[in-house]
Amino acid sequence: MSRTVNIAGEMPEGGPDARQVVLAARHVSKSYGNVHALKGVDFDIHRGQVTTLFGENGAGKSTLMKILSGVIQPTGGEIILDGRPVSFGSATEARDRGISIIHQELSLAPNLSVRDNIFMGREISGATGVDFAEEERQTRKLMQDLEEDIDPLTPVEELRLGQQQIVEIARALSVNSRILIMDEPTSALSASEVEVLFKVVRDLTAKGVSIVYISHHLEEALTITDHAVVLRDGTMTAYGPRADIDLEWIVRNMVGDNYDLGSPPRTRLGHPALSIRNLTLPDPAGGFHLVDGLSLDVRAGEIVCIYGLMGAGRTELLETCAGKLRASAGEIVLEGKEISHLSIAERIARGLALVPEDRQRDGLVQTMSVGENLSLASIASFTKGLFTRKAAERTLIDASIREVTVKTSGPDAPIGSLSGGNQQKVVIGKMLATRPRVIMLDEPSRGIDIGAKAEVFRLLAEEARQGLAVIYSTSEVSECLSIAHRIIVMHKGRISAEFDSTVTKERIMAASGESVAA
Amino acid sequence: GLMTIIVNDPANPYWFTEGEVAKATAEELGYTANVAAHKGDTNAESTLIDTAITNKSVAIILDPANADGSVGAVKKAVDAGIPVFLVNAEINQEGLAKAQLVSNNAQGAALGAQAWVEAVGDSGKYVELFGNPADNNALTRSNGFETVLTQYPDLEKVGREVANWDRTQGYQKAQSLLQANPDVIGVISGNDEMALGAIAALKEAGKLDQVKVGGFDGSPDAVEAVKAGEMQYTVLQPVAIFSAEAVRQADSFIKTGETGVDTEKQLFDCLLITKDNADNYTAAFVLGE
Amino acid sequence: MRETKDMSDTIVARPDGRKRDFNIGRLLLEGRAFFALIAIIVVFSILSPNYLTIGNLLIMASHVAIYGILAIGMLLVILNGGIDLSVGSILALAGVAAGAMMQGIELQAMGVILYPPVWAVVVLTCVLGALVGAVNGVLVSIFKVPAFVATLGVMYVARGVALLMTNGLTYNNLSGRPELGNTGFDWIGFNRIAGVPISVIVLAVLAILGGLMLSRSSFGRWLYASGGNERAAELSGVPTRRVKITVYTLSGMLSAIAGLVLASQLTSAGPTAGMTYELTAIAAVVIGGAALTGGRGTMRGTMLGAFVIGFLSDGLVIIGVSSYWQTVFTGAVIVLAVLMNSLQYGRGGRKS
Amino acid sequence: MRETKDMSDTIVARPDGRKRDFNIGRLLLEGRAFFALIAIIVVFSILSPNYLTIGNLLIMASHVAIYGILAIGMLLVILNGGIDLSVGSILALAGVAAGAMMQGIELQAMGVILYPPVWAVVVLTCVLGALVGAVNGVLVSIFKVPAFVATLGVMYVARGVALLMTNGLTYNNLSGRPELGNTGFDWIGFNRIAGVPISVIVLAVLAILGGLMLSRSSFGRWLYASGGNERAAELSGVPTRRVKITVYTLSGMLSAIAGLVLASQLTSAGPTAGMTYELTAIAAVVIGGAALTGGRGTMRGTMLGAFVIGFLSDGLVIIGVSSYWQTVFTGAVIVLAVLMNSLQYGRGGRKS
Ligand SMILES: Nc1ncnc2c1ncn2[C@@H]1O[C@H](COP(=O)(O)OP(=O)(O)OP(=O)(O)O)[C@@H](O)[C@H]1O
Ligand SMILES: Nc1ncnc2c1ncn2[C@@H]1O[C@H](COP(=O)(O)OP(=O)(O)OP(=O)(O)O)[C@@H](O)[C@H]1O
Ligand SMILES: [Mg+2]
Ligand SMILES: [Mg+2]
Repeated sequence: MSRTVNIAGEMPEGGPDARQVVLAARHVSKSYGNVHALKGVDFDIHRGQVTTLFGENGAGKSTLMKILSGVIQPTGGEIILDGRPVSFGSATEARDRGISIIHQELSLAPNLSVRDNIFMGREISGATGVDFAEEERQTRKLMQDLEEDIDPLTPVEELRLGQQQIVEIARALSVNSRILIMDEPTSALSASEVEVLFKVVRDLTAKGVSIVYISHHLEEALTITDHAVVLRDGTMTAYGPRADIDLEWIVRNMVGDNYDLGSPPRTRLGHPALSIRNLTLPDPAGGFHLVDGLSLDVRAGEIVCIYGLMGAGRTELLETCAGKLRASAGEIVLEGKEISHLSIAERIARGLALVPEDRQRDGLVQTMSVGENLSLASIASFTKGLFTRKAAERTLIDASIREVTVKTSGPDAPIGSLSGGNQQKVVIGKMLATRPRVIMLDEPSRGIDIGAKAEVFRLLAEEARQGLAVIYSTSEVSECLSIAHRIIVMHKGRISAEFDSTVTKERIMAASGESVAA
Repeated sequence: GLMTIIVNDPANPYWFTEGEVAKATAEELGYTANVAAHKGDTNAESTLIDTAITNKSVAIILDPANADGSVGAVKKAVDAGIPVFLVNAEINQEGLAKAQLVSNNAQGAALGAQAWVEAVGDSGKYVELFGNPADNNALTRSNGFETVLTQYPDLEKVGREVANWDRTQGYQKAQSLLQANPDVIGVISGNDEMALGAIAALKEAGKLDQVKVGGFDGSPDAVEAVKAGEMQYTVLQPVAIFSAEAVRQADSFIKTGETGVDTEKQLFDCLLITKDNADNYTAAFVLGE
Repeated sequence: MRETKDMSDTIVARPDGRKRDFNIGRLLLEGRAFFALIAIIVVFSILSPNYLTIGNLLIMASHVAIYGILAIGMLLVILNGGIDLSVGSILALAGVAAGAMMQGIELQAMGVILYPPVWAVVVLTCVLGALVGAVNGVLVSIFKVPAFVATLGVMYVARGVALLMTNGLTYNNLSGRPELGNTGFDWIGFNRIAGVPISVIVLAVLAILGGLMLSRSSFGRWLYASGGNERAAELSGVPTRRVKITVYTLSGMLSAIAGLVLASQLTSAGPTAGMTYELTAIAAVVIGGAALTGGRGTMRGTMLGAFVIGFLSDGLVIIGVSSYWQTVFTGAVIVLAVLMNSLQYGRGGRKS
Repeated sequence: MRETKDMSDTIVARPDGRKRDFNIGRLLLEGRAFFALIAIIVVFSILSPNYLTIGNLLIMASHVAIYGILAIGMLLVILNGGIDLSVGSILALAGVAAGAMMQGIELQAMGVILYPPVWAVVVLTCVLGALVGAVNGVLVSIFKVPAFVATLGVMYVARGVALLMTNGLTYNNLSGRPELGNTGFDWIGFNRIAGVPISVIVLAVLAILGGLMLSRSSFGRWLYASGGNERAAELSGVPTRRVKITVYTLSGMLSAIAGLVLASQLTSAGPTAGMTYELTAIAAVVIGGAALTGGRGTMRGTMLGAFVIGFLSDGLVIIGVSSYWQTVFTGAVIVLAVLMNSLQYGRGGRKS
């Protein structure tokens, strides 16, 4: 399998040998205490091709990628680069050997500018210290390649999540590595950005760069993959070249079952649960309004999807409703009562819950256990008098873990020990546990696998049947179609179109201002 | 037995001498001795008294942290049956300690102020550096200066700054005072450390020959400065004498039940050190005949 | 720093591959302050026969009480991700205020002097401490002044006010007079119940209440959550601003209580009391295993930390170490105790 | 503390609908320390004719030099997300060490006394400071002791060692003797170049060097990056550990330089110098707009902060305010200056 190849000098031109394996994992395993994240995995990366890694949450995808890129060290097995066993002491070492990675969780310094983040640790030296002009020039070039209008001097903390992800991608691209690992690079991007990224990926592979791609957006991933590998419970369960695989194959191998996300549930629509009237939220930096005189009614039992491009203002709309941002005008009426003046806590108590977009920053308390995170929003429900009731809390936590299928070693495990998707499930479970009347989910499917998504959809449908109103923001059109009774398209802070569930993908995308090429 | 000696802060040569002399005397008389420091904190002082009680000390030699604040601590030791001998500073309650041996700050201040007037002359502007206001001696000395200096109507005090007995603060405050009052002719200081700070400030400003400085304590550094002509005089507190004496009275009390002295409060007169007698300064805080 | 922590939660390499011997391992390691304490007691008992006696242990405990009470408040603030440098100054201000009240409050308008009874003095002093603490809280939570700076400023101001109130002098007569009906102030400092000094009992009661609050009440949960990730806590319905103001208020109130205990132990109250006690209190909390970044720490650990410091410094005095060496040892032990602590986090702590 | 910042960045209501006047607005706001300084100068100039004179400004600047040099090191440490409480102790230790060397180093084995020339004393003292700083760095970066505690411990130990070295005494004679070839120590404290005190020139040179390092060198970028998100910086190949050790080492070295400057100003070196200077240095850095959470702050701001504090406290002396009121004012101004600063972050920051 692993032939010895010439690793000296420049990468050989693509040619007869183009299919050779550049980087391979052999029987790699990784354990955390008695959690075995990887159990002897074999994995090949082919020169100039895209290898896609599929697997449910917690399957070990990120763990494997971190091992291949030197971020963590395996507990067993070996890594073979160009036919020779290697071991990387650090990510920098791996980078120096031509391997770079886009992490699932963003790793940027928020206080630094885009330029500084991209060249952090690899400064271009000039005569008088760092050559800022040259770095800026290269940054501009990268942004052009990615078709993003981001000023190299903007501090990263002023960027939206999606833009931050672009910066993360740009940084990995700027290294000019020959192996590029992308661990869910598109979770915060919308279709048009994904399209640009794929174009870049094709350019790279044409130049002989090898790509590993991980995504839970299966259809999207299928469009660029050359090889698919499925990981399940820390072992490789299936492999196939592009020609042999399709969506059904992936899902079957991933979760053992074939999930159909199905179609919107039949529910009885009740009274208006949440009414938004002329809501306006100005941009603190000036310019247009982030939410611009928007009105929307959601009825009990209804599931409304909000689709929009990155930066359409969905997050701001939902955060304003939740009380995190204060609107400059307009009213928010919950179950017939105006709530604009209430605090976040009071709104939650009245049954309005928000699942935030950025789980690391807004969703999880990293110092707490899985259980404490799950019960955080419903403390009142298990507090009697002055004290919390342990037993009642435990019941609530166990129920949540079951409902959203969190894969964890137990409620006392630290939240950081969960895989990205499972952390996302905890955030969803936490807000569902408050038994809301209206729940707003901001891109909740970010990073969760298809099985879990189906589970969440089933749960939402179930609750909707009992009168829960759901507002669901997403960047994936297919998600809209399989859950929503009504689809709202947002564009520049306003509703640009409204559809019922029979609409086609193309019409939604057109209304969002997206090129239909996607 | 164990004699516990509690001084203020041995990082200052004055209190360092106080502790060392007491310790040496106690050891000479056949006691073991512990020297501890409360650094001006009444709570630390109280803790040290508790420890002395725990250690079953036969006597406590204490430099009290605060005239009012130390009463409770002394009472505690007395209640535990340990005789307490105060040195260097008083407490505002009599009948608790077996003896209070202090230098006569008022007399010393008057002595210093007199010498200061002689050096500076009887007309002009001057400034004063004041010690830590929580310490009684700061006020006693300041009042002592005041009593003498107000007799000279042409001497005008244009500034008084708290420099907390500290040299760096004395330096910086003196510099600021000099800026505010460029025409001063003298600095009178509550202790030597602050005076030495002022001297450094004057040296830096090149004004040392126009502005005269007087100190208080009689520390070795100050005596050096007096010899060098940088400081006009310093008032020697006989700390070496009274701390040795306190230990002897404690010894006498332990052996005979009497301190051998009638009064509880015993004042030890301060001595003036000027260029004339500075050579008689034989050891730290000791002025030979 | 947020990101630092987040990342380490998720990306950190753990090359040890340690077995999941959690419970025993953790128990042993959590006890590090406990071991430090045992080590201190053993060493000093060998060096001095007077150290390990009931009497001395109680006396030392009553010394610990002051720092311990401050450390309880400090723990709350640190759990919240803040810091409170003003505790020593509030302690002094509270003592002085209590002293002033014991001397009588002169109502000039009416030409009378009020002598509030001791319970009223205690209550009013606690209220004063709480108010000053609340100022910290408001500065930090509403005006977003970094805790270090807000409390540094309040530290100076409170100290200055205490000095101004008394003109630098110390109130000496806190016993009150029977005919004025305000006796009993010394009781806290001097009396004992079943042989245990009242100050130690006060510490124990406060520590137990605080511990219960942290571990069992919803407020405790809010506190840990908002210290761990304030944004997430707020979005989960935790009233983070109220929590913040509350912890600083409580810290101020506890400082006032410490001031009262100290004043009654010394039967005097001076404006320079409590200088640099904030460092001791912080050290106790950190030795007890709390993280200055917030969200981690326990009451038990903090109490152990306070006892480590107190028993160490008293022990050094008892065996008669020179005060210079005391300084050196104190520093070394603080670092050593926390070194053990860090080894724990370095290894056991969270895993990614 | 951490969350404070985040929260103010994002959750704060921004009802202003402010135009994108970023650059001007930012400029004005960044100048808050500058405005505080102007305000201080104006007020005191009105209150005293002696305040705004070249002579006094230079004297005040030479006072600022001490805090300013400490604050440069503190800025580096704070940018890295740490804190250094040991600067005052290192200052004292350095002064004492220099004093000891000026008195001659006795080599007992050979029975000779070495009198190193002044330049050698200066270099050796800086090396000593750097070594003590490196101890901080190693404790923090390798043993993962929280910076607050590591430097607190070193603060005690260094102070204790300084006291032990001199037995509490002060070295008084630092002028050296011509026949020994070690004169010139006073030069830093006493001489002037073109009328400017050497200490001010030293401060200016160090600040400019430091500023260039921060803004132009890769090390500066590494420092900001590892203070902003250490994990991310590490994954990007920033040698975070080396950066950390370096900043503490530099802080120690700068403290030693401050100690030399102070000793030569006073022509004496005592072991109790520099107590509580760490708080002043931290306050200068924070008034200058740096965030204690790391990653944010500038050299210019820090210098302004140091001047605000120095010019304020000297001004209060010059107009003759009582020392108690000085305490109160200092606290109030620190809070006010930072309040302005916080308002800046509250507005400009990131949106999510
Ligand atoms: N820092 C900023 N500067 C300028 N405009 C901004 C900034 N942040 C957000 N915006 C604008 O605010 C609008 C809403 O952005 P936001 O990211 O909240 O929308 P969204 O639909 O939730 O996007 P996403 O898909 O990223 O969740 C966008 O039009 C964007 O251009
Ligand atoms: N530091 C850690 N400590 C303990 N367990 C860990 C740690 N990191 C990962 N795990 C466990 O390893 C397993 C694999 O995690 P990994 O992050 O590789 O999953 P993933 O396939 O990337 O999932 P996702 O799609 O959700 O990102 C999970 O069960 C997770 O709980
Ligand atoms: Mg993953
Ligand atoms: Mg969004």
